[in-house]
Amino acid sequence: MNQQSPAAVPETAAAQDARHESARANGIHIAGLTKTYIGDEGRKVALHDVDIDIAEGDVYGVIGLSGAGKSTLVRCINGLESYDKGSVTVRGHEVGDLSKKQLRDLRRGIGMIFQSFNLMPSRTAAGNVELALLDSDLTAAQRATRVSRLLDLVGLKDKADSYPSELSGGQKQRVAIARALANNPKVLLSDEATSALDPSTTKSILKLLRRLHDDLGLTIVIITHQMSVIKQICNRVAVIDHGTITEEGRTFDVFANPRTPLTQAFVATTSSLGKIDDLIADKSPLIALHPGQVLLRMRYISQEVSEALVSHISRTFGIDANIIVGDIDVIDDAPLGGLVVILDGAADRIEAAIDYLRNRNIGIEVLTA
Amino acid sequence: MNQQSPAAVPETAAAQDARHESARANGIHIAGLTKTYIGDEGRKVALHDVDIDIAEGDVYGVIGLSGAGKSTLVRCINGLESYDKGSVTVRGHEVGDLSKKQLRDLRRGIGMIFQSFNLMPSRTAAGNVELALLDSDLTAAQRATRVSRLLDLVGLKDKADSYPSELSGGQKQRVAIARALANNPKVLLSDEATSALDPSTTKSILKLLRRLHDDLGLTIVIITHQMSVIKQICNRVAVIDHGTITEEGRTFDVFANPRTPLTQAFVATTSSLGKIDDLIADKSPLIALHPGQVLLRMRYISQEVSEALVSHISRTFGIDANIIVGDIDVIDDAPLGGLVVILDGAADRIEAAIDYLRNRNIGIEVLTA
Amino acid sequence: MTILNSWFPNVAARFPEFIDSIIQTLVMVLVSGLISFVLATLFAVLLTLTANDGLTPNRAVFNVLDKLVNLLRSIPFIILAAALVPVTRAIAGTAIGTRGAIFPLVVGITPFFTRQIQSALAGVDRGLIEAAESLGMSVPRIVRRVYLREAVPSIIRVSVIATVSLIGLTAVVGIVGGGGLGDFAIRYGYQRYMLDATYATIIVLVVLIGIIEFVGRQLVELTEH
Amino acid sequence: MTILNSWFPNVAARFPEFIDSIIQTLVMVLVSGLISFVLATLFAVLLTLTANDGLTPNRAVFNVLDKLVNLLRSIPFIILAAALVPVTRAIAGTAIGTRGAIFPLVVGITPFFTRQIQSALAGVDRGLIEAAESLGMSVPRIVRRVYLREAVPSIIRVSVIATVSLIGLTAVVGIVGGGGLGDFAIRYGYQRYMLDATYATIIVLVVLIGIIEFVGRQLVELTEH
Amino acid sequence: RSNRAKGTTVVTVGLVGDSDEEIWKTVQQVLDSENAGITIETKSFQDGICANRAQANGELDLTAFQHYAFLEQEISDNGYELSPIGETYICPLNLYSDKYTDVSQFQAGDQVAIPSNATNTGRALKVLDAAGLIQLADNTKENPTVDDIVANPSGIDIQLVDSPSIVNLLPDYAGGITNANFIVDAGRSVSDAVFQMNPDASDPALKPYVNIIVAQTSKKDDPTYQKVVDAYHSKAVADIITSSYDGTYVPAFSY
Ligand SMILES: Nc1ncnc2c1ncn2[C@@H]1O[C@H](COP(=O)(O)OP(=O)(O)OP(=O)(O)O)[C@@H](O)[C@H]1O
Ligand SMILES: Nc1ncnc2c1ncn2[C@@H]1O[C@H](COP(=O)(O)OP(=O)(O)OP(=O)(O)O)[C@@H](O)[C@H]1O
Ligand SMILES: [Mg+2]
Ligand SMILES: [Mg+2]
Repeated sequence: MNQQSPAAVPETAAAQDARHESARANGIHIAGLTKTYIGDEGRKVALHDVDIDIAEGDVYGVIGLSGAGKSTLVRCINGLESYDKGSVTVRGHEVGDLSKKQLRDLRRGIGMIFQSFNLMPSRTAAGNVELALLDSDLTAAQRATRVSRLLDLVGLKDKADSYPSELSGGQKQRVAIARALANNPKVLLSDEATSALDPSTTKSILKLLRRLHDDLGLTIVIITHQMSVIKQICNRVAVIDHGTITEEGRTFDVFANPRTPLTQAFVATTSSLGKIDDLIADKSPLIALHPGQVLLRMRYISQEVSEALVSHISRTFGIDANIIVGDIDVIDDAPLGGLVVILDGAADRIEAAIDYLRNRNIGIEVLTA
Repeated sequence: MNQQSPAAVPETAAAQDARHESARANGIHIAGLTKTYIGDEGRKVALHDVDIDIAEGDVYGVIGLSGAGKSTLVRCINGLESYDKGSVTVRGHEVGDLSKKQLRDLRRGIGMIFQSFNLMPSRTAAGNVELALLDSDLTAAQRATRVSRLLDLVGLKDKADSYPSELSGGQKQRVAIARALANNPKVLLSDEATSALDPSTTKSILKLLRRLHDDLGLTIVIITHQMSVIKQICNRVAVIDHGTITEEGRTFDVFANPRTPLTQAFVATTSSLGKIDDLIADKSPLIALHPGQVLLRMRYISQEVSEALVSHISRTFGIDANIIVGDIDVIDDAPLGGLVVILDGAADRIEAAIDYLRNRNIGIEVLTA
Repeated sequence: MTILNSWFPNVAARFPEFIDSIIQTLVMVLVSGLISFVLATLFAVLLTLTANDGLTPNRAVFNVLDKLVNLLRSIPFIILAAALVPVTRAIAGTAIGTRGAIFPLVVGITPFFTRQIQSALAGVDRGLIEAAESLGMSVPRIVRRVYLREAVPSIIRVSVIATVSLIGLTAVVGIVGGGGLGDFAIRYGYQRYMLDATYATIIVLVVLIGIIEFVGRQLVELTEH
Repeated sequence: MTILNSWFPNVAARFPEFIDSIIQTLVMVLVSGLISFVLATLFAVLLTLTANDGLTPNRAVFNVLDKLVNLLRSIPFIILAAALVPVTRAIAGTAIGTRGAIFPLVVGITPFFTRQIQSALAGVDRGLIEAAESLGMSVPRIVRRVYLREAVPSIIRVSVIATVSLIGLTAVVGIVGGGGLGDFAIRYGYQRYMLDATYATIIVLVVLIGIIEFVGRQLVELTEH
Repeated sequence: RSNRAKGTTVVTVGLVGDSDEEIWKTVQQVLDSENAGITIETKSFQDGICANRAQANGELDLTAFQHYAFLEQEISDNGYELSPIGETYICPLNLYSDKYTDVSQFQAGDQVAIPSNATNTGRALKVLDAAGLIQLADNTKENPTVDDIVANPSGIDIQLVDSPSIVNLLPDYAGGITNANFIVDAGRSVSDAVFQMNPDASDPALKPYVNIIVAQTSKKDDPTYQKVVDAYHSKAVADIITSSYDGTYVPAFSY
């Protein structure tokens, strides 16, 4: 047994909330935000009465179906999109009320990575990054140093002199990332910044963001379709559906206890635990049960559990637990996920084992193959 | 114990190879393919001596770092890109030798989803899909029916009359998918077709592709950065690095036994098993070992293992196995992945358990926290 | 009519002629505009397709067309119009009057129009052409369904520009007796120093061009998504 | 020189005048081209910024400029040139000669040039402007670093078109005492039926325009990535 | 523009510019008063080259804008089969200046504008010759050019300019020669000239510059055309020319 409180380094929920309160003044606060597009085919409400609080230092994930309004949301944060109703305060300023000059100053502190990159075709990779630095106090030589450091960070040192048309999709995206970071922003808005990147590059970019966050207190808003990105880097996450926020909270909580069907579906896709349903539907031989066997899905649903559960029931109740699929990940320094196992043994022992697990605060579901 | 041969429905390697032989004539065969771009800054070898055999009915994944040459590779398959050397045969025709007319006929049988969508801005979603049908024998009414069926398949029924500029990134991508499928192609080339899609939509698109594959024998070439896509749908996968194929084989084999560091890194990112290294580096309290405890990584490395291993060692050797992270997925109907556990018990019993596991053909690695 | 009489006495004195010349201008612009639009589109498509990076590169066709366009653009219009008289007569039956003006106008504006449409076609994203190719579309169909169709807003924009230039040329064909507003302005305003004739002409032309630009803008808005 | 004498006897007879007129054309095109390029760029930028969907919408400025451009474009050039004589004299000190030709040429070509550059600027992807905005760039800097810079290839393309049109206009100001090749061709070729003068002029103009287009193409290739 | 009564013969007359519209209105009135059954339709051209070409091709019945010199030049250049069938008037071509009041004041280097079309260039050179500013090899030569200048005692610099522009540009030149109709239309007076050539139709030196009505040679004896010429050669027309044109034209016919 290895019963430990994970509180030593990871924040408790209470501590996190406290920090939030103090950091709130410098964060991003969205209240009652409503935004309507007026197109050829009439009006399209892209955001409806959205409330979000992002504290300074948060790494805030935004997920949702394609077309839900995620891009629109972040575009409202740096004032690229005007809004019909509501309030968007960034670092203490109401974005909609700022003068042009003030808006410019605010934007200098906000890096943005666009979903479509928006690189300048006439400038090389280095030129695109340098663009962000032209209005700084740096000398040309200092700029050049900084640009090559940034390109190095995103792994594009050798592509400094290539034009966007000569870069692959992922290379373009990395230039966009370097540009967004060039100005040492306090806030980073990232719209699908890793969608065109291979897993290794994604990982290194996320590491980079994490480091910037840890070292410089960068506040990051990440739109992504990759649940793994959320799991790896976000401390909070919002789920947006048809322009409204349907779920919001600490990443662990949302992933552990998704409330809406949409979030449940999202979480399910991140974990192979959902795959068992497909196997059942396909009548896979892998889960063909012999008489007396029970197919069981166990989920960690609270942050405090970390035990040798399978060993324990195997020994205590004298049953076999064959792990069919497993997905136990570590989020916020606590294990999250679960296992699907086939229990084999005497019926009453199985019964007892299931009861034991229920008492250990494990989510238990008996599946029928 | 639940020892079963997974061969009942999933193909054995031998059976798959046999089918390949027969389907080879109708597949895609690339031999010695070399392609050089001549840009402003000189020559850039995008592909070098690439050999790939894709049999009819394969769902063939191509993965690789950003800029590795994946897009270039598929563009050579339907003749959008000319090549310097080598041979590309598609359904029995050498692409480079075809007359324009023949190339057109070939292309009608190949659907392509572009990394950058390439939707016609002047046409609605429906119009873009219909474009693919204009040269068919269908009447206008038949076309309309087919278009709305296709849009329905990709979940865009209500966006039929929207122009691309009014669609979100993922909606555009789905229109591109519908267009590529419109002509009932025999081969589908998909360049990052799900990169802009949320997990649920991705899942439904993959299901759709899978169904088309199963029902119509569609051959699919998928470029993707999402390992989960490869795992879910591809039976074979190639890894491309700096323009050369570094690894190729059945998906299970590649994921179970990645040979090159690049592939290993890719596979690691798909599985939380790699996360343990981060936890170790971070000195996470979750894996702080008490005296006598051993941190162990177990991997399923052959397709034939499916046993109640943890139960077995717990009972047989009287030790505790606390699962820290787990990732057991089902690929090609066999479990793939593994667990990281902390073994707790008498030193000799742990020793014996590890020996037992080694003999069961389980990849074993003792980690030092 | 009283304003006309007091502000534009010379125009009032030849009001039917003024109205006639407006109609002549409209006829000339409309007819030669339509003809040269068709020709320019044809040439622009040919140039686009046969260029080095086109769908059907053909150095010979491209060079001949390209040089011909340059040749015609380099000849001052007045010289061109005079040189074309025999051809005009053979084609239109007459070299004078509104009818005789059409052919030289077409020859005069088509090269310019061709270059404009060519650049509109060049604005069509290469990726769209590739998408059409990947659907197995034939070249003529790619031209119709992608090049021309996707360039519609740009083509409208350049057509407005070309039409305005064409109006400028109609003033010069006045020389061959083509009539029209420009001719009216030159004969009375320039050659006879009747300033009111010049002003009246300018007012009508401003309104005319305003209408053309307005219609163009509306069409662009309608066709651009 | 013998070919010149036998093929172009009339040109050979007035060879210094021919060379002079070439130089005059070059000077007129160069000087008025440069001036109007600067003005047209300025106006185009103003129009782009003050338009409804621009960075600093301003209905008043936009409308005044827009209407002014239309007004000037609607006046047949020969009338415009004649009407401008007093202003030209006030500005340039004389209304004749190459010097007196510059101002009317600038007034004549700038509106057209403005529209062309305006459409080149309209071709700059909205997303690029947004990217610059998101970097907190000021409007003048966005103009310089994004609008103008990203439009360079298009601006070169339209400049070639405008320059060729400008050469056409020089033929007209020639009539009003500007000299130049067009004037040479009209006086000898058109009015005195010396066909060889026309041909010689056309040859020189074709070569000139060919050079301009060639240089333009090279520049486009150099600046387009 | 004119009432096209049924059963009348229509005669199209090509003109250059519109100065003569009053004259042709009067000719129509004369024809009407004679019940000649002829309707004149005028067609204005901006320049004479196109008008002649149109007539040579039978697209005009008559033209009335040119003088003998221009017609002859055109015939010799283009081989047109055109013939004069009646004289009309003479249009004085004088030297004007905003700068000087007398010919003697012209100095070396002074620019003098003269009409750019071929025959008027020749005629203007003769004016300069007569004014003593230059010397032509032969001042009776039909269409002298600048190459025929043998001496330039005044040292003036001769510029060829489009006729209607010359009045406008007079402030920029030391002097300019142009047709009287432009001077009158521009609101100046013919008598402002610093040097005039006596507009006497009987002066053989000026004979080439007498304006004429021209028909195609094959139809030069057409009685209808003759009736038009006769109507032109009437007192009513002569009166109009002298009264309405302020010295622009001097009738060159007797009535
Ligand atoms: N300019 C526009 N005119 C009309 N409708 C628009 C416009 N831009 C976006 N929309 C609509 O607004 C909704 C939200 O768009 P948005 O781009 O914010 O979605 P998203 O959540 O970013 O989607 P994705 O994940 O696919 O990028 C979509 O339904 C889209 O169709
Ligand atoms: N037109 C071009 N000119 C020069 N180099 C090019 C061109 N197109 C691509 N390349 C280069 O060729 C290489 C392969 O490009 P490709 O687009 O095939 O990469 P990819 O594997 O699809 O990358 P990604 O995953 O980022 O889309 C890249 O290094 C890229 O920089
Ligand atoms: Mg988006
Ligand atoms: Mg790619």
